[in-house]
Amino acid sequence: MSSFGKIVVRIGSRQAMGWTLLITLLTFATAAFAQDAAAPAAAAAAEPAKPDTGDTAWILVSAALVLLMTPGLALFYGGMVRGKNVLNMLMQSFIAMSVITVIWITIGYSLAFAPGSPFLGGMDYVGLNGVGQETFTLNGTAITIPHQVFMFYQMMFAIITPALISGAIAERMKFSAYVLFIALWSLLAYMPMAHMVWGEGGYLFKLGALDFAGGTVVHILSGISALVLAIMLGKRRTERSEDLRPHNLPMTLVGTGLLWFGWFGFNAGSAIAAGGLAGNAFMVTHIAAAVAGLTWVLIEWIVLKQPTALGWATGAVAGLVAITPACGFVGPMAAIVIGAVVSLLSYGAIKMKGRFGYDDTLDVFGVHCVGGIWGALATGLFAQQSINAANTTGNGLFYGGGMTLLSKQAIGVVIALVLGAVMTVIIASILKAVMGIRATADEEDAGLDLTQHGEVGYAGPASGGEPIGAGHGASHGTPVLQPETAR
Amino acid sequence: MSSFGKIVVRIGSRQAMGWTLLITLLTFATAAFAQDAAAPAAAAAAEPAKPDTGDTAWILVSAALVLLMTPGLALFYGGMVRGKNVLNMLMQSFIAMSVITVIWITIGYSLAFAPGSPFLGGMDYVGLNGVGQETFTLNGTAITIPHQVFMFYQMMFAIITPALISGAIAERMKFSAYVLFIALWSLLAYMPMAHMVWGEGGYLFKLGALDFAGGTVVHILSGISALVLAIMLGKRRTERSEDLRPHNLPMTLVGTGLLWFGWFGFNAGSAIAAGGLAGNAFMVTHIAAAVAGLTWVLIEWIVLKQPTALGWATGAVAGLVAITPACGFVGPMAAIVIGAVVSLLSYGAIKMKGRFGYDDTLDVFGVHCVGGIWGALATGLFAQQSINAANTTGNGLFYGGGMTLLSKQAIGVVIALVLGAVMTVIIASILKAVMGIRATADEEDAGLDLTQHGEVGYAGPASGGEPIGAGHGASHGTPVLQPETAR
Amino acid sequence: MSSFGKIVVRIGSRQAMGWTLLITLLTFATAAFAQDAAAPAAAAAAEPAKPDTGDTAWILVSAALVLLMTPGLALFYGGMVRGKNVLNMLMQSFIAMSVITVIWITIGYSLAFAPGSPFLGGMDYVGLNGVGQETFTLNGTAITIPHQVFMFYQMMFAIITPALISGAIAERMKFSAYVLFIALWSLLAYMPMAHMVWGEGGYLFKLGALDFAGGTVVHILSGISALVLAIMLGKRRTERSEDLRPHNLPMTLVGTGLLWFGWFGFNAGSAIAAGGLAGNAFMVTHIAAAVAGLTWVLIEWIVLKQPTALGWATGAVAGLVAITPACGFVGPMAAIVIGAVVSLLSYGAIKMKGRFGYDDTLDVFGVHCVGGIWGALATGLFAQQSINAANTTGNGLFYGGGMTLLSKQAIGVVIALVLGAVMTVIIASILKAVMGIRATADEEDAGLDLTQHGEVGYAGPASGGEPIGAGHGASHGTPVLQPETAR
Amino acid sequence: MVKVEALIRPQRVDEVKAALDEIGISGMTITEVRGTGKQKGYTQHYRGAEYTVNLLQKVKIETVISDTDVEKVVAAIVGAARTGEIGDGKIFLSPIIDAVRIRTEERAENAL
Amino acid sequence: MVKVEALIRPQRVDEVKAALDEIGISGMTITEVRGTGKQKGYTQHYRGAEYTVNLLQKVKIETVISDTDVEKVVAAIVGAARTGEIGDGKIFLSPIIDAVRIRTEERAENAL
Amino acid sequence: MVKVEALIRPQRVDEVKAALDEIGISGMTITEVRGTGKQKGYTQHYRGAEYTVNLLQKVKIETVISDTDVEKVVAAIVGAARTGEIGDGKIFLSPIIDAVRIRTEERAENAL
Ligand SMILES: Nc1ncnc2c1ncn2[C@@H]1O[C@H](COP(=O)(O)OP(=O)(O)O)[C@@H](O)[C@H]1O
Ligand SMILES: Nc1ncnc2c1ncn2[C@@H]1O[C@H](COP(=O)(O)OP(=O)(O)O)[C@@H](O)[C@H]1O
Ligand SMILES: Nc1ncnc2c1ncn2[C@@H]1O[C@H](COP(=O)(O)OP(=O)(O)O)[C@@H](O)[C@H]1O
Repeated sequence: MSSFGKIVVRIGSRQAMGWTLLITLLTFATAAFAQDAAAPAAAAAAEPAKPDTGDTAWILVSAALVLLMTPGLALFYGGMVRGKNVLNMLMQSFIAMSVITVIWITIGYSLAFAPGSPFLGGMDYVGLNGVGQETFTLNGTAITIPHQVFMFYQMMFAIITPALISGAIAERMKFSAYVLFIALWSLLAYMPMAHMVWGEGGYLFKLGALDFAGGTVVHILSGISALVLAIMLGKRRTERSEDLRPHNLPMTLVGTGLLWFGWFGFNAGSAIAAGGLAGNAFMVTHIAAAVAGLTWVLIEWIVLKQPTALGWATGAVAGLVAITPACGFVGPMAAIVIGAVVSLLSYGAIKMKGRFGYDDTLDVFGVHCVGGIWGALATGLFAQQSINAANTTGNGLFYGGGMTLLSKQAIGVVIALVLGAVMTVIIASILKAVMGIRATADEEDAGLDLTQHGEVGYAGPASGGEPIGAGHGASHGTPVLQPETAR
Repeated sequence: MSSFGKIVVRIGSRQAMGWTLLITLLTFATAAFAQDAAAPAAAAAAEPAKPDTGDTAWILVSAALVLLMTPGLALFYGGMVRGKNVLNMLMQSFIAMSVITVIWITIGYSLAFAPGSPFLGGMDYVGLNGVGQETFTLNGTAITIPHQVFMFYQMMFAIITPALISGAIAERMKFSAYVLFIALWSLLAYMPMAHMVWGEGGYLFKLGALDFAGGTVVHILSGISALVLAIMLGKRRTERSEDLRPHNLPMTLVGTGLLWFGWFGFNAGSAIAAGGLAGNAFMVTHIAAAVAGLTWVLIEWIVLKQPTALGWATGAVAGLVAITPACGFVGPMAAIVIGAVVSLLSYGAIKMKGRFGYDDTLDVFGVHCVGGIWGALATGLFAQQSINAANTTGNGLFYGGGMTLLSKQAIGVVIALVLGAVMTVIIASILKAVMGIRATADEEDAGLDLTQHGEVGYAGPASGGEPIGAGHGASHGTPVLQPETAR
Repeated sequence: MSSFGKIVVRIGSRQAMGWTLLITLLTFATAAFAQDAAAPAAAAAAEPAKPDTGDTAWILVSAALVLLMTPGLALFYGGMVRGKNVLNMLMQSFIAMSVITVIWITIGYSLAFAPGSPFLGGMDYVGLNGVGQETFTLNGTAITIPHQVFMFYQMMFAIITPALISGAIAERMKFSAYVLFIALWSLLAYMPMAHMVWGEGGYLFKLGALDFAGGTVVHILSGISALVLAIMLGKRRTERSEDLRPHNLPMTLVGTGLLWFGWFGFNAGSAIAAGGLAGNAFMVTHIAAAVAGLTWVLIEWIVLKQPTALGWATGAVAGLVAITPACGFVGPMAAIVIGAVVSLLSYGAIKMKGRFGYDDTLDVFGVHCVGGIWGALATGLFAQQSINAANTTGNGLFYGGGMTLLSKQAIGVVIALVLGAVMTVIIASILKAVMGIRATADEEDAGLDLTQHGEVGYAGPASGGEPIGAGHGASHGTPVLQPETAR
Repeated sequence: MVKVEALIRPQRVDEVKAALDEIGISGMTITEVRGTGKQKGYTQHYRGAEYTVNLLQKVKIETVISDTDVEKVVAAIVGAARTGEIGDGKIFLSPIIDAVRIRTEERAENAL
Repeated sequence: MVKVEALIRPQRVDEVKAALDEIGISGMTITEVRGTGKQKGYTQHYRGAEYTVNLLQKVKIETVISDTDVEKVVAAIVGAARTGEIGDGKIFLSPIIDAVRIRTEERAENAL
Repeated sequence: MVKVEALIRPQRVDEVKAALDEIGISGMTITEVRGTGKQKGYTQHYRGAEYTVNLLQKVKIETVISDTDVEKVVAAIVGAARTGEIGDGKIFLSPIIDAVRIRTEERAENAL
């Protein structure tokens, strides 16, 4: 763990130069542009193997599906806030599609996947240098799809992960600070974590910790960061006079549907091939989500006497989170248990929020961090090597593998928690000092749509209502003649 | 037909033990869990043929597309009810994703697809025992995708089918009774029907009746059940003082779009391979929907002088329904006829509703049952063996095949009608006696969102409206300073 | 160019027979029906090569994705109009799914893709004659997917293109006139343009002008037609007393998400195979959209001090437009430039609108025509043969190819502009004379939903609001007993 | 002239409208409002957190009538709006000085 | 003081507001309402089923003014809201006993 | 009887409601309205085009009370609704001739 300690410090010191880094990015970009011309030519020379069309088709689709999760998340979150903040909530997701893409193609992909230290990738792929249409090899596995396809499939993960954080800081963060936060967090928290877990020669990969589709990289990392940022930002001004209920739950349910749909690309796409393993991941993803949604609803039926739509949606997402790290390693019956337990845990965690008094607006910690931790550990309980031969660490505890895998899983969890928390404290502290991270009280009261974006989500007569004037062809009264002077 | 008579009785008697069955399910689940460990190992031993990556990619995607149809259906229906029932309407679809999944993986898939009697599958696949990552054979056809992928692709059909029923009983059914109803209906109506049509050694399969993607299994079965349940439940309390118009037609149109999109997976995925047959199914699906939407709009243009958006959407869905059984057997010009005729039939059927006085709220019978019957029979009219060599029954009537195919199609229709009606009467009668199936008058008046789920769909100032306070950077007046005491 | 002049005239003269043509279509359809029976049999005889399952899977999915863009467009546009016109706006997109499909399968596909003159296809594929499940050859390239799949993949392009025009004429066009307009426009503008660019022996194809996924065919053609039609139609009656702001921006953002998602099928699907080229197209599509969205937001941050959600959405779509013709020919760094520049150009173009005084309601010209022109020319600047060997014209200007490619690109742009403008003037003039194209002032004031469709988008108590009566299980007061007399 | 302002249950709007039509009162204006009085609210849970709703949906019907019609109108409204349960609502009467029909500039009772 | 309550067509709000501004009346409150009177509703069809809409959208403008301004204000509203067609709406005048400006606790005319 | 009509900021509704509850006034009706007065609007940009918003969201609270309660009620509202900034709103008092409780047909003060 000492080497891990080192990396944090190294990154920490780099943080002080946040602005420098952004400028450097542009330089990289320019440099890359020059290399760009040469790249494909060189690539053509190498051309190790023709991509498999079926695998490529599946990962193209999976990339599109994961991209769609970001609008899905926007809706899931957007429906839960008040109408005066809906556009800001949506934009916190959508802007990640722009910002993280630029970071990823200039330097991010290289930091995450290129060979380098066990903790961070090197500069080989800066500006997508050497990332061409040919297949390639990652951590000793021959990948059967074009390198570029792999690159942008992974990009979609990098996009949604910081957007997850926005749920915790909803309705009160300055938009400019949010944009800078996710940019820096992506560089300083996401890239190292992704490299450790999935990158060429990554620390956790070599250790043998398993994370099929991002329980640590995506959910624990963003979940803990969300909690820390929510605490640093402070609570919303929720005087009792305002209706704090979700302004549009159908929107949240549509978002849930899109997230579930996209999650098939997220989890089953992580097989990076269209075969039995993708099938297993798809199957257990669906099962865990279904069971978790059902469990949440049953809890509410018992506790509140009424099963809520928001409860079902929350449970379903928690189930999707929990199965994410496990989906390429566990079978369907494990998925049932993982789904059922995550709803119990997340429900409990959300209930605790009241006691601790922090304002994690849309429960990112309770759903993503708690769900991610459970999923990572559950992998250590339920993994079966018969499902995925690439798991050379061993079976989970319940399948006779002992504590070996479980303890490695725990190390992954701890690293994600520490990395996320530390980086968030550092980045948010700097931004707080430099520019402030919180909207003013006035802005918060007036709504972030109006004050951060100069727009409103909904305008005009109550949702379109009943236009005046007589209907066409079916009028009961005198038609309204609009005289010329009315123009 | 005598053996069919028997099966109904057999299932009927089983019905009396509804609750026992649910408990039994849990037992199965536990048992299956134990077997689960062994299954993949055994499977690995067998491993008959590597799955085709292209076919697998397509069915993975198709499964995701069919899953998305359930949220699509939720929106399609949700937009048509009153705002006070929107969440209940959505949840009637979403909860099926949870409930049916649990049933399917424990026992449902086995009852539907495992070898057994011609009317119901056996116990071979209980708890997904023996359903692994390898390819398999179904009714003599070598399937080129992993068995698990086939299993969950079919699961998506099992999910949406009972959800279709919810449209007929909208705005008045007790949520708890609804959940139990679809669970039991899935076991007692859907599983036998699916087995007869698609399962290993199914009665209608062996008979040579054709149903490519579920005209009988999905649409006739759910449509007739919807009608029966709507009649048993009684009419809504629609006093003249309430605005009964659809509360949000844009929501209905989005739902239509998602249904259409997902239906490509439903119909073209049913080829279980990515080739010419899938292409044919995709093509005729689109054509029938397009023509049916156009036809409905033209009918309205003639009858009402105005083509409505809801009319187009209704026609499109009716077209999708009608082409479902036919899509793997008929060509594009037949699709035009099928689409045009279904709108005439469904429009007529919906018009008749007024005369009979039942309250099929969102016209599930008129669209799905009528459309499904037409589609099943149309297969008997337009099928061409040149399109699908797997059709060994013969060409349709209009392509020189005589009455052979058509009469087999009629048998399928009758079986679906009888099975759906009988099972619905049995299940609904029991639930009515045991717990009641209808919300109280008070609950209905107050809205099912509030009374079944304790939530409202939309909250806060009229849809977010205009927040008070001065805009940022563009204020014309004095900014509102919110004094500390306001916190 | 003289031969081009000829074709316009030829089509122009045919225009006078618009109605005749529609009737002729029906005749074709009937004829085709007869041929239909024979077609597959003949096809089976030929059967040149088995389709590649991976490529087929990808194009099946791509077709579904492109189809979904039309609902996406409907939402993108629908959110921007006033609530009283929302259904009309949505229907202008959805009806294209019906109308263009009928045109395409009867005669359109043949006019666009069958061998014929360099300017218009012949009658070989009328009624889908000879378009079967087997693979085929297009312009010398062996296509590895079934001909039918290629046919309906292209159909989806034909559907969305005329729907794009609806944004410019929003809130004031007669629905009947709109339907006839897009039908005729599709035949007289889209089919020849598609043939010239992509069809067998098309003029621009042979010239060596490049348009990977439809910069000229889709965006310039529809964009210029939109401008012309908006001018011919006149401005909306936008008295200052009405709230003209977008009635539902979340709807517009969801639409943007669906468009982006679907655009992967549009652009990467245009590789007609699942390989490195599709990957390149997918990658640059995403990058251009991301960068353009970011650029637009940065422009607003500088100019207005506030980045708007609508601005981001507009930029993203502009980026998608601009990369469309280029995506199969340029690399990632070119995509950054293309994305950044298009937002500058479109932002400027929209700003100019005020000066010229035409009412292009939702800025179709500024986004699609301007973006399309830039994209077509940018292909001439940034194309690299190393990315796509099928580009035999040469590298772009910035990669040492000189003016060769650029000048051919310019010819493509000019042809699209002239063809679109001329055809729109002709069709709109005839419709204006025959039936009128504009809703009456009364209809416009009352809203097109009510007057064109006899419906309203939203009905009932303010968006569902708070139902009266006591909640279930959690009442604070006396429950409301609804006496029997209330029925 | 008198303005009759009735606060009633949303479900009773059409009944009240019909009752007024019957006695020859066809001009009226309707507003969606929320109210509280003897009838109290209820509690909802969102992800377990409790939200109390105190204001219930009501509809305000306003009609300006001549003094002589007052009792007739009150009786009609009461007859149509009453369920006998708490929350049935109230009727308030207030004086109107003058009325103007915008279309014709008729005044007072002629404008109704 | 008098409260002027005008029920007008939604499209005329800005014209009326401008006309009032011109004569120095800037304080007012606006509510979305539905109304019925001489102008009747229309029929719609959803899947062929008929729905009748009787209540048309109107806007209520309320402004409290001093007694001396009444005729001026009425004339301004009539001038701006009138189209001459049925459905133009009504103006009602009612007495106001007192007014309070919450911010300053000024009373009566000073509060307007 | 007197009708107290207060136009206040939306954020102050609960405070005002609580203040009224405290002095024993529990019946009231609330309407979402838009208003203009000393407080002006703001400008928004959509794709660069400018839209001016002049009408700001306010809430109207109406409560009919007996004459003796008037000053108490006014003081309670002022106390709870005031921020001291422009836009705090107004209170108008108007006469009520009679009141009817629909449920019981009680009249006048008994109906409140
Ligand atoms: N003093 C009042 N002033 C204004 N509105 C009132 C008053 N009292 C009641 N209301 C309105 O009447 C509605 C019904 O009153 P409530 O006391 O609940 O029932 P009931 O009239 O049957 O006793 C309330 O929701 C509110 O809108
Ligand atoms: N007696 C009345 N009391 C209250 N509101 C009324 C009354 N009569 C008419 N209104 C309002 O005025 C609107 C227009 O009235 P209407 O009779 O249709 O037109 P006109 O005033 O031109 O004759 C109605 O929709 C309603 O809101
Ligand atoms: N003369 C008036 N008649 C009716 N409503 C008024 C009048 N003047 C103000 N209002 C209402 O009171 C609100 C606040 O008034 P404003 O003048 O902006 O603030 P303040 O009362 O603090 O001076 C306005 O938005 C409007 O709704």
